[in-house]
Amino acid sequence: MIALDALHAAPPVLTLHAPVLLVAAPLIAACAAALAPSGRIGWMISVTGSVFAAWMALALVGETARHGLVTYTFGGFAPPLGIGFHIDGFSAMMALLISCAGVIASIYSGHALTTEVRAEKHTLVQAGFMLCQTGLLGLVSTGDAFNAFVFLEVSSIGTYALVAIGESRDRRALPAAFNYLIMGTIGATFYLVGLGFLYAATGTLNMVDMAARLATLSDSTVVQAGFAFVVVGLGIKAAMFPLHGWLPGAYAYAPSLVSIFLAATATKASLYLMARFVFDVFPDGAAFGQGFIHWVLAPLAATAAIVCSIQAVFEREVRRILAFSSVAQVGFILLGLSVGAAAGFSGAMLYLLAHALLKMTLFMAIGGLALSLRFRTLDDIAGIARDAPWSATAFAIGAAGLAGAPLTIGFLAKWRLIEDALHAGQIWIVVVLAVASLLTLLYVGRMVEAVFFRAAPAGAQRAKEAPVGVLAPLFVIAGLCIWFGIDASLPEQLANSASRALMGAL
Amino acid sequence: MSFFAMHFNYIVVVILLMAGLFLVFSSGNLIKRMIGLAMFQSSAALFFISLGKVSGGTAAIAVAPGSTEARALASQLDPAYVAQVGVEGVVYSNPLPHALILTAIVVGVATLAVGLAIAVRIREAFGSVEAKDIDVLSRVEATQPGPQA
Amino acid sequence: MTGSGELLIMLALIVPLFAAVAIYAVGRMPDVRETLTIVTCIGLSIITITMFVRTGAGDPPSWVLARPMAGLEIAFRIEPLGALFALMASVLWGINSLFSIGYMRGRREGNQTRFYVCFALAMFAVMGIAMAANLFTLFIFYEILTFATYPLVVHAGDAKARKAGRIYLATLVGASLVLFLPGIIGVQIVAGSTMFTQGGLLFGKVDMAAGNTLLLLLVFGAAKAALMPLHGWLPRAMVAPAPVSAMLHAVAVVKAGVFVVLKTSAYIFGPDLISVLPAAGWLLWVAAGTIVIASVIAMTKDDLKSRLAWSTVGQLAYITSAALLPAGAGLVAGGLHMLVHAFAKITLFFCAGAIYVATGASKVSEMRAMGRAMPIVFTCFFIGALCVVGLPPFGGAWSKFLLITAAFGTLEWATAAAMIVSSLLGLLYLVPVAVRGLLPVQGEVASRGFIRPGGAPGSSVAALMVTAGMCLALFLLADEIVRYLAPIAERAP
Amino acid sequence: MITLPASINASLVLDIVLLVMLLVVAGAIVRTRSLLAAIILFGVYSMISAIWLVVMDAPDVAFTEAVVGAGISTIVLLGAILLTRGETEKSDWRKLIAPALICAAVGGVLIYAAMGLPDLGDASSPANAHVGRAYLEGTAKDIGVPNMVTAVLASYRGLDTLGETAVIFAAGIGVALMLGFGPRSSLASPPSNLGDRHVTLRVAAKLLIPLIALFALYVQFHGDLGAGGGFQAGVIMAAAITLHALVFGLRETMAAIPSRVARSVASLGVLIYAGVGVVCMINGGGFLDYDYLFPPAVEAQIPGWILGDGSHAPHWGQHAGILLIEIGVLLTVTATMVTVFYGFAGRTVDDARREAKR
Repeated sequence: MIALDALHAAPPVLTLHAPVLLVAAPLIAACAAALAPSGRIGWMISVTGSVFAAWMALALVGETARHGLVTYTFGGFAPPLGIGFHIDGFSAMMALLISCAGVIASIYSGHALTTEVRAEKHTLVQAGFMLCQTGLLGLVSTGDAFNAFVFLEVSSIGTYALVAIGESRDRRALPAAFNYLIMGTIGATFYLVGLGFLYAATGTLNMVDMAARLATLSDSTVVQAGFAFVVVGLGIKAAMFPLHGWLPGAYAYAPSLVSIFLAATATKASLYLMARFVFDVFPDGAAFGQGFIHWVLAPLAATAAIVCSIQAVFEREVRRILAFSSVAQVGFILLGLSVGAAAGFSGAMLYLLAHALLKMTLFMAIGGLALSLRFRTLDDIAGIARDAPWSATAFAIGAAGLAGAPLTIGFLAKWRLIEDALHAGQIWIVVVLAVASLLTLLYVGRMVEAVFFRAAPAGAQRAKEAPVGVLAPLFVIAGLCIWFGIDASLPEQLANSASRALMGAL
Repeated sequence: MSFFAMHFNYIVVVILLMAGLFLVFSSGNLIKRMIGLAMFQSSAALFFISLGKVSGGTAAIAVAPGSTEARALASQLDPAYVAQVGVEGVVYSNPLPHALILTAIVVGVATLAVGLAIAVRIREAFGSVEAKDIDVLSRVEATQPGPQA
Repeated sequence: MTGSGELLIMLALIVPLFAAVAIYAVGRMPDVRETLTIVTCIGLSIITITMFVRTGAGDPPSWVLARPMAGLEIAFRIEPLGALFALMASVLWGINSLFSIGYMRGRREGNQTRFYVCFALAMFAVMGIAMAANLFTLFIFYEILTFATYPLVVHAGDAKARKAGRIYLATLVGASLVLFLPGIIGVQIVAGSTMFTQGGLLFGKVDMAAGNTLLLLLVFGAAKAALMPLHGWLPRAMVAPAPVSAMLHAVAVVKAGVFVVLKTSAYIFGPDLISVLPAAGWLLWVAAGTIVIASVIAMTKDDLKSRLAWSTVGQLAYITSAALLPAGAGLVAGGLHMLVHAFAKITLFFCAGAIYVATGASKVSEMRAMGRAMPIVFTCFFIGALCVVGLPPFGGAWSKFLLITAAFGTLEWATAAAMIVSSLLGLLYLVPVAVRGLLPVQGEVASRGFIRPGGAPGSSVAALMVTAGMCLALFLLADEIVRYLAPIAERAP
Repeated sequence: MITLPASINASLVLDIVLLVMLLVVAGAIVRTRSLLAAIILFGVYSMISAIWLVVMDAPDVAFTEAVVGAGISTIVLLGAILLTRGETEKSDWRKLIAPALICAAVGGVLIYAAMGLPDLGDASSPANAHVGRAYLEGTAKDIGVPNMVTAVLASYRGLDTLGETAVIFAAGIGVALMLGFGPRSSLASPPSNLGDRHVTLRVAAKLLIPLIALFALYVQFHGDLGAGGGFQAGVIMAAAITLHALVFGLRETMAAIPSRVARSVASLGVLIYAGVGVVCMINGGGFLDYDYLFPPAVEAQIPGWILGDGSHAPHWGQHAGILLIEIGVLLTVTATMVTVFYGFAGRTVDDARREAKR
């Protein structure tokens, strides 16, 4: 058992600047990767940048556990004049999640890219990937609402093209990326317009300052419009039902490096920002905020959890099943958040971490299989466990976790989620969670049954086991899914500290 | 009437925003969608700039206090107003929205470039930039039984 | 002695787990694989016997394996019921393995390594269930049991087996996700833990509404107990090979279900709380209905395994009723019936399997006059049938007697009546199978001959003889066991 | 309420007239089915916006809107439609109902909410009174450059601009990934460019290109004094290179500035920007705290005449920092625009087919 507040990951000098190094390291790595003479070197740079960022995130986790809040001022101008990073337990948890996902995905990409993308593009893909990471890390660190918009776009613009290069495998990646770009931009612009309203009402862009000023304001239409537009904008980015139309395509057809990373992080970073606004920036008990949570957020999340699970049950394409599942699981997290005011957010936070780990495992296992076999539907991967037992095992671990099987992190996360809902007295949420879990079991069961218990169709292409370079990161993640299912003290501490951060005002 | 005039900017901004959004949703042509998106984004810029306007203000480029220029600017305004809202005797518009919108415009053009690049690739891969054609071809692809060799 | 207690629990978990890995590793050498299975069974039996004895001597082992999250422990503590369950399961696993070897080789089944691996994993899960110190731990192993036995149900791999497997998973996991898990978490919230506590964890901590809800969630959630309407999976699971039906669907899986109900009643609610909760009364009606309906359906079934499965549904409801009788009156009887029925029902399934291997017959109507060719098998079937029905001199007599007495004693007339009626029906649908096999009507000849040279495999016949003998032995041992189990019905100190 | 002087009404009238023009143009864009017309109209839309922005006292933004909206956007859009049909398909009016209703509903809500906004030009509105005013009052003291927009952009909120540069860089990468690697038959075939046939054009271009580049540099270095800055300068610089390609052929230009070099320069620009931040950090300040750009020992050596009369605190670091990061922006923007141009230019349908076959 590791106590987070005893964690001193980096020397004091680095720790002092950890907030900015967290973001600057991947940014510099992105530039360096673009300059790299070969894909191999680009890959090494990308791994180095991700590892450094993860190191800094770890340092920040320790700092936030000790001090609760780490602030960093840019340009020597204290907020609200300048831009400040505002890192509490929630940010630190997200930063750790994103950077670790970055490390795993970038290590994985060493092998995966060679078969998915033409060699001459490798350095640029790595650069784009690092920019995406930069954006997400900046997004969760910053305390400035407009700066968050900028980082959101840094990550998005990089991502659009990365999704589109999946065209080499499936040309449907292109319309999917285009759709993603349109919806993503509408989302970002909605956020910007909402921010305009909030700026008009408060005169500031700094979230802490904004929260303080909003608390003294009466409930005006301007503030409400700002709230609505910020939430809808981020809702699109977070694939909140019914604004999720872009996600299945984007996840399903992107190169596996991208879908792994996106599945673990992208929507969650937007969720982070939304939670910040809904629970921190807006004053506690603001009538429209509470009403929103009870009458909009929770019902929509419940619908997502049920409807998208059903869509996943009836979907035939493997990656699209996982993508629909992601939308449904976002619903789970949002349901957890919706009871947070009464019961704490640790269930939602733990679920967020768990889902990131599990979805990463699943997408990575699928990606590893895709290296040697071109497949789409469940029929195409029938009986694949015989050819690629290790990938299939990792896939089964991820699937079991998603279904909430005990001894995986998925189980404990679901447990905590239901516990929170019961604590809040929201029985209907428990029912929704249970039913959605059942549906999850159905589509997970279909996948596992295909992989393990169905015979491969005669004359089908044979898959080959994924190379060690893919299996190693895959089993690190799969191992974590199980390890955290037995001893969840680390994610639990992260989730608790994130929950505390979100409970206390900024 | 005065209230209407003083909020005219916002009304126009909203109409332009919605015109852009309508274009994005209603048009089947990907290029036209991108134009709509660009309009949508640039309207958001108009909104911020309207917020930052100060009556009788000048661009936020410092004029030396007491200079001829400064006096010329101040002479057009009510001295009491200048004394209240002016900085060193000159009324400036708010520079913050301008700085923000510079960034937003750049983000907009970046999106446009990437979006159009994808649209060009779509045209090359599907032979069309009409959403209708692409949908049909994608659906055909989805119903193909086996994996594409 | 704490140290050795922990070691004992550790071994009880590691031995089957290790066996699973080892069996997988030596899968290509059937002889080594099966020797390994038998050795493991013997080893595990020794461990569980030791545990049984130590628990009886008032020195129950306990061990905390891990604390996954605040307030949650994967912990083990042995109490009499668990010790009995573990002992029963491990001994029967050994006997069943003996049977399986003959059966699987005789039928030339495929995927035998997966079969033995999953069996070992199932035993790992059963050990965990038997030893769990709290509902959280119990739930974990309960789920593992479901997943470990799923491949055994779909063993045949055809569409029918896969469909049965889907229903199996959907019902068991579904009920545990939708009912059992929320129930457990509810207990955690109400009581701050899910620890099995003498006299009832929830006693004095819940109001009526919460108590009723939790009881319903937990009892229906343990769908392995096959209480109607969540019984449908059990008859369908009979597509599995006979050893699976014998071991899992007469012993391990279904008994895990009623074991959960017994433990929940005894240690989570406690006799006093059960006495006042209206939901216990409602559940008694459901159980009584299950007993009668299942027996009636069993009568209509021509397929022997299916008939046995419906009989099992009914017998499981006996134990559920026992658990829910007021004031803990039926707990000990329920525990005893769990044991006796396990031996009796496994005997019956072994016989069904042996007949199937030897002749390919699976329908009751095909088995007339077969007793001539297979006298031992049909005699053992007769013994097993009488034991299930509850006639002396077999173990079933005592358990049924105690059950019906308890029902009368607590004035639960419906339950008592259902039990009596069902026993009479059992006399009609089980006993004749053996009787008509052994003593055919004049001139009747067996419809089939042996399809396997030499009839039923020797090891299979040996196995069923052992279990039939145990049915007899339990008649004599019943008193000892009742005394051993007595502490579970004690009230809070 | 402050009584507004008469001159305000004049600017308000101008404001309203321009906005009405915008509405008309927007309506035309929505209605037209010709893509070319839509693109040209969009350029007009941007130009009117730019004029309106000048009326709203935002010359920096106006400048940017002009070079972006009327410049790059139009060029990129034209490049994108070059090889497609010029008309959009006629859409079924029934399919327009749902989007129209959604937009009308959202718009209605927005207008309703906007009625609660402060009056246009209200100096005491929160937007203008809080942080905005602090910049006006603080720039001279903190930064020491006259153009307060540049001060906010490059120093107060320098991190935003770093992000903005990263966005441009990302766009460059995106376009290069999409379009940068295909075969180019137009490069292989003998050059047939405008310049071959028109001597006048060639001479004029040779004359114009250095002038445009010079203007770009002026815009670049004038940024902290007046409207202008790295972004606008970068676009203008890229325009010079584009002109070169149009007149002398893409092959010539790509020989002078290979696409790889362009991409490298783009990344170099971001590196310079981030590097400035890191240097400030190493010297003991925060990231991008230009006051720490020079170690004190160095700063003491800088002679006073470099930056004029010294009526304010010297702010060497601020000046040098803004200068350096603007150079970073210039490099990234120029190189990215060139990359984008390379991507869109010179692709033919044949190339696309060949690429699809690979």
